[in-house]
Amino acid sequence: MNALTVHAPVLLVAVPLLGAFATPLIGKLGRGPRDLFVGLIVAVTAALAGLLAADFFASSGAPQLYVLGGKGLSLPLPSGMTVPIRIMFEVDGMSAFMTLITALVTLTGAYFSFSYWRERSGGSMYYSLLLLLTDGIFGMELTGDMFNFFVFLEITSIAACGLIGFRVWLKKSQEAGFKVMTLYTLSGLFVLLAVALLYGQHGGLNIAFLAGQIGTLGATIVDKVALGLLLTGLAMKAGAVPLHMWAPDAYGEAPAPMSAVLVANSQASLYALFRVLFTLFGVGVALSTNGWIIIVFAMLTIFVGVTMALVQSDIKRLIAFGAVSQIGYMLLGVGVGLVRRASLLAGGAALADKADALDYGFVAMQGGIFHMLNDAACIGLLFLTTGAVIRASGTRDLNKMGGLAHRMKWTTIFFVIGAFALAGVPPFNGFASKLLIYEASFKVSPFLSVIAILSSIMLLAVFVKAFQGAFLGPRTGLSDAGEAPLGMLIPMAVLALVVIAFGLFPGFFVDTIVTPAARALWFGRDAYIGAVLGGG
Amino acid sequence: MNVGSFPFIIAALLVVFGLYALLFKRNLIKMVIGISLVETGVNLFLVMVGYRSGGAAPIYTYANAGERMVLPTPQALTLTSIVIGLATTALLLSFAVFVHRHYGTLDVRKIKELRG
Amino acid sequence: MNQDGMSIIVRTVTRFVYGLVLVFGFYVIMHGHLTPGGGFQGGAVVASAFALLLVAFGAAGVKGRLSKHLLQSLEEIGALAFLGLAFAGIGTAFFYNLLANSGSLFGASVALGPNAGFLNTGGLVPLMNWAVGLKVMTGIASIVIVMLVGARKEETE
Amino acid sequence: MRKATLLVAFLFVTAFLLLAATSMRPFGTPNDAAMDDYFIANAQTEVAANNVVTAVVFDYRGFDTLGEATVLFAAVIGVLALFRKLREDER
Repeated sequence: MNALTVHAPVLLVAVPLLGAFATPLIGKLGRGPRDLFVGLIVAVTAALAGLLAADFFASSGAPQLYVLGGKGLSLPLPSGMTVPIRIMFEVDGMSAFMTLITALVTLTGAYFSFSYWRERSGGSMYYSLLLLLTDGIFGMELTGDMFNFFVFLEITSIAACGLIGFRVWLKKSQEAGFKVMTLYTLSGLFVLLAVALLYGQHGGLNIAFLAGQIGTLGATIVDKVALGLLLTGLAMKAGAVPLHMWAPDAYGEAPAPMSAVLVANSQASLYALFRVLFTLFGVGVALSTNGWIIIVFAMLTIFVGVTMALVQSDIKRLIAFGAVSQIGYMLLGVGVGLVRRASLLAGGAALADKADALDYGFVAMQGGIFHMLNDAACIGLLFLTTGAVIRASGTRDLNKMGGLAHRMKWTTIFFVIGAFALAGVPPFNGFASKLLIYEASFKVSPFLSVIAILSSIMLLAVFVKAFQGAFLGPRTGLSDAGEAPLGMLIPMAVLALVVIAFGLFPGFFVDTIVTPAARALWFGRDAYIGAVLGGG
Repeated sequence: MNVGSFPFIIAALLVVFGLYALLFKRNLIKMVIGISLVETGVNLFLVMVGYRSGGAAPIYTYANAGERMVLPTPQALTLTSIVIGLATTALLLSFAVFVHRHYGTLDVRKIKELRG
Repeated sequence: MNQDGMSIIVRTVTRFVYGLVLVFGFYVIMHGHLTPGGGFQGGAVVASAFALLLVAFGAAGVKGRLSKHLLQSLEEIGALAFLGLAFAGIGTAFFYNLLANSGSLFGASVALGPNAGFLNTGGLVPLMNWAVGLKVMTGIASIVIVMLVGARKEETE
Repeated sequence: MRKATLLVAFLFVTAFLLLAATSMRPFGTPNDAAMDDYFIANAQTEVAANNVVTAVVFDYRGFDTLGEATVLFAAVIGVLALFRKLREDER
């Protein structure tokens, strides 16, 4: 282990922060140096995320600590104490996996923006907010401290709303900005209140410490209220129906590349939700009730997302509702896993390492977690192609578009790949993860997987309609623009390659990166606590 | 003096009043005020959680020897969350200015292009 | 209320109070590690002096004195300084306080228990207070200026 | 209909919060103050600062403060971005 891998978790937060603070200053030199600087920062960040993940997945999989400001990086407790006193980062399989998703989406989003935002005003502030948003997402995924998590949550909220309202000349973007900011703030305050309750009850803020306390002492009423507040707040931030009212507006009104990053932001909230359900409250509360709550959220999200997508005529809003529905599949996979894990634990069965790895609950978890990565890739691809399409045709209304396939061959191909992948058509990656979810949820209740499959088919119909409206048909006067510039095509191509690669070799990716992430949630609670409090 | 959990109830009520304003008021500015109230309630709750009966501020400059001190962490957390509240309010009010510029009103019933 | 600020009474009082508020703000920042206060609180006090100036003299009245671009640059410099101070201890860990008890600048040790308080203590803490103070005062001041000017434009249009 | 839903949600949250507030420990008697007692005992030797709150803000929990400064920075950039000067074709 060299110095870079040791410091990688904190550098992953500090480097985008440096970029965000310096971008407005460098922007005074002109567009060229600024784009170069931002490109460099984003590339370095992605490289760090890759390094962290590669190092982690190659190692034994024990959680890795980074104590901020401490004399020893992996000495969480001062001598003679049982409470960690400093903020620390704790990287386990799930965190490392999430950083990969964020790095992929930010990298393509930022490089796409270099072409997309070339002719617009306020570029320095745009990239500064983009780097702040990235920074907040990384922080949410890596931190091991509840209050620190809240701070990063607020960073993402404010940076995201700055980006949603960035195109001030659009009436709807301002309405969306206000609405999203209100709901983000409310969800942040719910989380903060939960943190305050937990602190008041246990006198600590570290996730591992609180999990240990709840595990040994059992959850009191105050802890359960805190759990309820955390569930509500994080489900709201992730955009799960019935707390989804902000999500289509946010994805629909943000600049196209930023919609992709906002999806990564929602996924970071989902990650936190899973962390709360599996690690913080992994023992001591009614686990299967939690699981069923998540499944109800999931079914509502899938169903409402797809039905609302059916009636949209605005292409961006249509894809936004598609993005909402996909959050439901991730929740379904993990919810099924939670229910199964609860029944295993209630039956007194120890979650033995090897024997349970093929249990259907574990498979559901693999599906849900793999779908996060797949969704980030194909929803990102769809938002980027939509950005290119709207730029070329000058409208977002599907009824006014048409015939774009004649002029924009590559964009058309990328759109088709993204749409088929999202709807779960076999050769692409969405199918690989959805299949795992269907199989596993069938064992809990056939009803769940029937609804999930039907919704996927409906989603395919939605995309066929969108494809026909935008790309086929006669050439309209609006579509006189040519193919998207190369600066936009390359990020799309990268995402399309990722989509195809995951679709062709799902087994390889599930084994190398998804399984360690699922194991970290399924088995990893004791290791997570043990890494901080010792023992294990 | 033992006051039971009465102070915590006051903080919770402040949060509830803020939520009421946020959910049932029609004016954007009043909604922002509601959010500020919720924030204040949560901050108040945080500070209260750290109080130790008879404790003084945790500062050693000219303190009395052997004095009992209140818990410092909640004060640090409250400081952080106050600044976050300030940042949020500034951004929300800016959005309200622009919504007013585009729609000519602050009434939420008339600002509804994003339905469905 | 006219466009250029408020009445002569308010302006005169502002001229008198302005300097005092600034001095108090800088005092709060400087003694952050000894007395109640610190970078955020002191920065907010200084920014309130700027806000007072803006309200009393109007946006036009302070145009030459407070430049939006200067404030913005100073804010970014403050933020970068804070990040740099956090990076200073990366040889041990991010945010490691390497000046505390080192004997050099701000490196004096303090006597245990209640004492009178000495400025030359705290290691990186006073430096961080200054960085944050600079950041907060310029940040809040630029928010106030931008929102005041933007909202004024709205009223006149 | 919408109003009724909101009212139900509101009453639910109210009951929830009051339940939490009433079942908290009595005011002024922290359950477990080991972390805070450590700060009070060691701030002077470890950070050499008389003000324990500042020691917590800038040293023990310094990273939170960096995040908080970042939040403020994000808000400033966001507000400046909203009120920025637009290009002719953007109005």
